[in-house]
Amino acid sequence: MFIIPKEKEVPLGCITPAPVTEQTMMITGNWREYRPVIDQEKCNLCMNCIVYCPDACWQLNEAEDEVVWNAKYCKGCLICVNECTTEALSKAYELDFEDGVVRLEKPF
Amino acid sequence: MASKVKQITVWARGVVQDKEGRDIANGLANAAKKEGKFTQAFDNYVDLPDRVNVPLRKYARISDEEIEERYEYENEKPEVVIVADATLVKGINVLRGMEKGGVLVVNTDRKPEDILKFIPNRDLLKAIVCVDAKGICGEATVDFSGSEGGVDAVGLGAGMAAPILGALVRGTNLVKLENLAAVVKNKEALYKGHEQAVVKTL
Amino acid sequence: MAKEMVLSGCAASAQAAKMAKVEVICSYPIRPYTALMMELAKMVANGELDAEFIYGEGEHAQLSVVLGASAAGARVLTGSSGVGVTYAFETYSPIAGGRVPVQMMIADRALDPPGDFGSEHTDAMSCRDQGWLMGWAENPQEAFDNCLINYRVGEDHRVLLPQFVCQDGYFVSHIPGKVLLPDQSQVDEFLPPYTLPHPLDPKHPVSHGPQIRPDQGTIMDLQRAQAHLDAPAVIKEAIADFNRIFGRDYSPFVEEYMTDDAEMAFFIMGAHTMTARHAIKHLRSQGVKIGLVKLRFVRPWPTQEVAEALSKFKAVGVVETSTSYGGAMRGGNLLHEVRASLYDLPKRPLTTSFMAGLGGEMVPLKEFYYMADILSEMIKDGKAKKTVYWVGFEAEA
Amino acid sequence: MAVAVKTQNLPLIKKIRNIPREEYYVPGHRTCAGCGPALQYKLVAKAAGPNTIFLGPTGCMYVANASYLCTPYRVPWMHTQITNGGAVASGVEAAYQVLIRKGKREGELPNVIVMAGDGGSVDIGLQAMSAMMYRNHDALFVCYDNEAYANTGIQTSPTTPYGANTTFTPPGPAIPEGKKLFPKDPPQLVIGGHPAVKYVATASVAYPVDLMNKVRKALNVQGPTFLHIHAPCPKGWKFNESKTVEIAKLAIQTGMWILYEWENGEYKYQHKPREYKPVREYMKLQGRFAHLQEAHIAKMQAFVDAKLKAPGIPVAVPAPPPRAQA
Repeated sequence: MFIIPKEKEVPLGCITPAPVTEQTMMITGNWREYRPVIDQEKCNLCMNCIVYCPDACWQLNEAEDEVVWNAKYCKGCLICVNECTTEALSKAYELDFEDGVVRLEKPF
Repeated sequence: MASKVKQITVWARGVVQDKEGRDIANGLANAAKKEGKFTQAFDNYVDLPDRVNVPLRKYARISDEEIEERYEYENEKPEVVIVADATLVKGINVLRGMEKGGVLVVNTDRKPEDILKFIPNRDLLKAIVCVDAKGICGEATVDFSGSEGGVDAVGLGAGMAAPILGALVRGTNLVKLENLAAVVKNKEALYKGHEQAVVKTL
Repeated sequence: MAKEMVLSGCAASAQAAKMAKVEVICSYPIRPYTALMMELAKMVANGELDAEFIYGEGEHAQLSVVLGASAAGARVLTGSSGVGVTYAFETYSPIAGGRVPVQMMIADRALDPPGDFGSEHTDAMSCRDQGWLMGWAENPQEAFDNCLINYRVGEDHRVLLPQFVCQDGYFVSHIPGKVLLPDQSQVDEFLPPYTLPHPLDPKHPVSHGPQIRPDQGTIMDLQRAQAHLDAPAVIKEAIADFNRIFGRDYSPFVEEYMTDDAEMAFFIMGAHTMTARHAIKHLRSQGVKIGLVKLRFVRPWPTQEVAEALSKFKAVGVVETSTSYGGAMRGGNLLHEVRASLYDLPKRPLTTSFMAGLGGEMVPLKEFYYMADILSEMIKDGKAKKTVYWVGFEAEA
Repeated sequence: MAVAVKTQNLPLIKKIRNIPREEYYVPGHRTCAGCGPALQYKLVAKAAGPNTIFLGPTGCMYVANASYLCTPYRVPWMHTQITNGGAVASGVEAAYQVLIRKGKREGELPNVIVMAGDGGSVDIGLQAMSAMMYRNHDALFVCYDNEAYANTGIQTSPTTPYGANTTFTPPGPAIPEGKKLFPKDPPQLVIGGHPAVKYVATASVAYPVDLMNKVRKALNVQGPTFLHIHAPCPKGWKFNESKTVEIAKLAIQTGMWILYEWENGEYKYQHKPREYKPVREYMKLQGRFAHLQEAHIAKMQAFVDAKLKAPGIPVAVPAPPPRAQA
């Protein structure tokens, strides 16, 4: 009866599916001015970066016994760098990297 | 949108550059008003409330005639795009909607080439202007008095917005430098930005 | 076998909720609806009804509690009156927009100031545009029936809307009348168990109510508008089943009385319909060709049925028991919608409205005779002198 | 025959290494870089696990997380009005009690958690929160305290500290300290008047294991529980977003925040410093206190000194002069 353009669709009652491991409709990797860089040699797996990241962008790779960074969602707050106990983490300017390009049409 | 309205879009990062972004848009509009133009400057409401680091848009419009689209709240076809934090070019198609012959102004201490490599649709540009606004006047001013429709209490162009506005005059003829100087608080930074800007014509 | 009892509207509604096997109830005291909760509390205490009975800390909380419970998958009931209805106002739109089919029984009461405890429809009518189903009962029997009918319609997955099930305070809520209590098996046949397409359930996680952009806002409005477009067919279906199972003869939207050869009619809803019927009977004996059209649902407003029912008269008097200060008709709310319903007809009856029973004052037979006189005069003059008569307070008698 | 309603028993976490890997508050939300409330949400959700339902009163943790038709909540979540988190949670819990009892839902009673900001807890949401506590619902009410109405652009709330610059308490020549009032004490509000409540605790994003164990203890208790979680807000407090945890730690080291548990009437303290640093150390890192004069900082120090004696003991705060004299 009504024509609703795809980009304006809202599910009935605004009830949306729950995400499973990440919310792909809200990629936040384009928020970063700086990114954390890890020196795996210095990392003693203190877990601080994992527990203190508000965006759950550090996870433990149990198999490799190392921490893994999620570039797709990291907003570059650098709490992890600040809380790192072994100086394994440092900050680096985002334009120094070719990777990590998101380039959305709109901010969200 | 009538073609006579020039649209200017400012991209900035939430909270840390919210005021600077708004100051750029307001500075442009206020200076253009001094030249007898019809103007408009406003926040993108959908990008608010702003969060630390979130990409957000501020808009200005300049026209020789009365702006009829006052309540169309997005700039669909910007002629000039200002990027207050250079890293935004990796995250956003900042030239979205631009027609061929536009100008990009970037706050960065890097060279135009370093920025352009992150802009796949750079053929739309006739010029890119780079200015190290942070180098000229330090960190951005964080202040909320002018947010959510409030009136700014710190002063327009007290910080990073001033050199960026100065640089803008080098790449566009939107407004005259002296008219910007009349509305911007940190005039020294404005002039420095104007002098130190690097323009690359494409 | 159906059992005949004499019950107040409050007690009848409680019986209906019990037979609907309501699972979460939230109370807060305010006259005159309170007895609904008193009755339910007894049933829960006596073990006749297995439900959670929650003492809300106010009407806003009542609606919030049942919203949560209904979204989690329980059939719920709450209720209120007067300023209690308006205190909860914030919750009405999110409940309807979230498509959570809670039921709220309203026993009307005048709004303050000052503290008038009489019945007036303004409390509920002030909330009519939030997307809820809304209708009035004339007597305790209809209060009982409407509870079941509204659960069935509101919970239907083609509708999924909350329901204001209204009755006039005191007149219906307190004055006992005959109520046929059906067998539980009849109720079970009519009313399927409550299900929600996406309840709050950790086994099937969903998010209810994230933010949307302004350009998507219209879609949420459109959804509710669509539900009200879809509801009439479901209401008709439900009423047909109700009449078949319970042996009643309800019309879904408008009911007519002595309208076959009538030149004029009252348009009315709620308790005073009964008095109006008696007035018509007496007027008929004096040769006045008058009838009555009773409205059963204010939302969705039955535009076509109202137009069809009223178009055959020369004059229609809309009896208003709610206020719309400064409104187009300078009186109540119903005439706005009645005139709008008639607007597209090639031939429209003359219409006016009568403010009657505001604040809960009585509307005796003689007031209906007065209204009939005005309608006769309108037919004679070929026009309505004004859009509203404040019955009992007009300078020209 | 009614089915017995079973509840969960979540084991406590011994070390940071044992924190569960699974995320229930997943990446992809529009909260600030370095957001303290988002960090505590992640930790609370992790501690609570999959059998959980979150109710989200309006505030940053609604608007920023649920921006534009998507949410980061892997478990069921529903928005509530800022006013009624406690009431909606009451309804959800009641529904599960009756649905499980009637055999319509299987399994253990889910964790029902209200995730409310300070405004949604002890300002406009106080009535619903208190009623949930009074009615003995088996639900956890979390007040994540970022000490302001942050979503609307940093306005004062009842937990905003004395002397803070917010957009409703801007400092000016007539009111040099900005905010003149001293804050409410949320856990004491709960402890003081709700006999059904057996467990109340304060927590901080600075001590995640402590925080998560308090969440689990609260969820294991049958009945209403309350957690008051300190969640620094880089936007509202005006500090660099990398310092969220550092500032949270400083709050505890200066006595601006006290970590304690109140269990069946007994107080227990956690991470209590041997010696407190001056509050200045905490305040100087935050732009919201930048305008304060020495006398104001001394007033704050006196307030904290009095509060440190013990939770629940009334602290004398300098009352503002009557308006007529002011």
